[in-house]
Amino acid sequence: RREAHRRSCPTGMNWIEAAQQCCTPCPAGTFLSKPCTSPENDSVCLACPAGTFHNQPNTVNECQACNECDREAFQRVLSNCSATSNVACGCEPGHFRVCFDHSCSEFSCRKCQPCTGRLIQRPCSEAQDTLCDSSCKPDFYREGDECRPCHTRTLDTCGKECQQVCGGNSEQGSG
Amino acid sequence: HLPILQWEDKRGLAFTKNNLSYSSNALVIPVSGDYYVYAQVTFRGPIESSNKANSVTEIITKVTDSYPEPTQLLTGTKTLSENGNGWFQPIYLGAVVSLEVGDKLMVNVSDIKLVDYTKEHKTFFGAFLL
Amino acid sequence: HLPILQWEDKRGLAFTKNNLSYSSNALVIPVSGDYYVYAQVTFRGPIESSNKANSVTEIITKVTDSYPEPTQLLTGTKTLSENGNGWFQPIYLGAVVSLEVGDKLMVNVSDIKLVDYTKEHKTFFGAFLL
Amino acid sequence: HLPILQWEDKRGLAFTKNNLSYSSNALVIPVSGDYYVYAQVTFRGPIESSNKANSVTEIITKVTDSYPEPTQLLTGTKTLSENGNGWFQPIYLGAVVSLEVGDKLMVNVSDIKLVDYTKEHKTFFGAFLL
Repeated sequence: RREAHRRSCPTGMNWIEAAQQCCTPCPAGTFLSKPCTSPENDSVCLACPAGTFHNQPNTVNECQACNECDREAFQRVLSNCSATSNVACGCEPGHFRVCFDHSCSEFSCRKCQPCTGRLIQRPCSEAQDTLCDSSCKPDFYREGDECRPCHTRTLDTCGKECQQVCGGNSEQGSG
Repeated sequence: HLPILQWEDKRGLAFTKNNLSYSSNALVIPVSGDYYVYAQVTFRGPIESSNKANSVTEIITKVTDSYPEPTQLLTGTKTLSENGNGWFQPIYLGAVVSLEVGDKLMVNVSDIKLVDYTKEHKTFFGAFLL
Repeated sequence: HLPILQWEDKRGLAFTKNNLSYSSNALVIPVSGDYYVYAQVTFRGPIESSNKANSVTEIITKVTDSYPEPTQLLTGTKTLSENGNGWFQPIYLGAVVSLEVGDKLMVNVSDIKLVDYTKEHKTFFGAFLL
Repeated sequence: HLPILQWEDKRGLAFTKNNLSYSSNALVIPVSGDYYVYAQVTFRGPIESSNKANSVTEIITKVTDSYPEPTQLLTGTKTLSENGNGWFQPIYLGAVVSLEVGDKLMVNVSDIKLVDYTKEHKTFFGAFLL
């Protein structure tokens, strides 16, 4: 019998140190419970217990722990952890991702901006914040970088621009 | 007392060996001796529901039958200067301590809502006999 | 994948002890068992050529014959709040992990240009068998 | 040279184990071998009497008969971004180093006035033979 040496397993087989054998890997979703006794027969592979997974064929004697979504930080589960895949997290409605690295494997969820008094150029999505129109909606006047409803204006707050948009005095406030 | 962290002791990278056991949030010491005890907690914020923290603290404490009060063994405490936007921050602690059989080790934190519990390689706790 | 740090293993304080060997950027495990694995990376910035980092990350990963993908063992990740002026910052990681003979350990970082590798007492990596 | 920290080695959690002894501010190595050496220093400020620090540094150094100069074994150094208001900040260091019998280990810090030595679980120093 050719002495099976470490690292000289045929492709598609893994060296098992404990058994001093080359064995066929267990399929994704399972782990190696008992190694094969010869390359011809199969290892004993058991399903990953709840809360763990393997997304690849393997000869590991335990499964990886699933991550969890950060509920405190407005994350939600996009897809639950299964025996063959880790949990996938996204942001709760009304929030968008702020990535901490290029692959965005680490991110926080920030509240979408409301665009009060403005038209929405691009709605908020998982990937990016709402894009508000730079100008105010009809019946809204600009105050600093905010858009305020005309009906809330008062004589002393209704400057030049407000008067142009909302008309002269506050009683006739339309809307 | 500060809140006590709970730990996963079976799945993934977690394991208890040479009969260190884990029960009711504590590592239980099986044999007296000097142990290297360590823990890392990754904190992250801000969190709406918790008031604005300006510091985070991690403490490894010991509860022993021979003394009614928990003893603070190791403390890592840091002010936050990230002024409002998203922040995260690990605190690692580790040292040799003399422990008696039956002693219990726990990790307390300043605010449990600020702990990033989502990934086992970011927040962990362990000990080994010298 | 994040870039992998290279290590000096011959001169000075290099750390390949108790016949841990080091090849192609990885510590190679000579015998199966539980190891205390540790690494410190000192980051510093800002660096012109790299876009403004708002966080730094250090990850100790394991590559093994028994699984086709690297496994993240320990992660230290921190936001930066030094807003523009010169900053430097160490991240230390250490814990016990179960390893098999032939397993390889590596240190990945978020941006290799931010690593201060000028002095081996500031950035180091090692392991010992329990 | 940076100031050297003094350590309490008798009471409380002091750490002189496996006949490591402590004299004139240094841990004295009783037998040659590989040691895991570690230290945490908690810094806090601002302190009136000391000029405004914009960074803190902790260095574990070795003094040996075979070499006239102290050798820097491990360094943790971090900029401060707490701009003025009260801050505190731990730095932890730990690694395996080869030591000879009689070698002395010390902890140096950038500014001794910034060290929080009030509690032994916040600032500690130790080593163990592998």
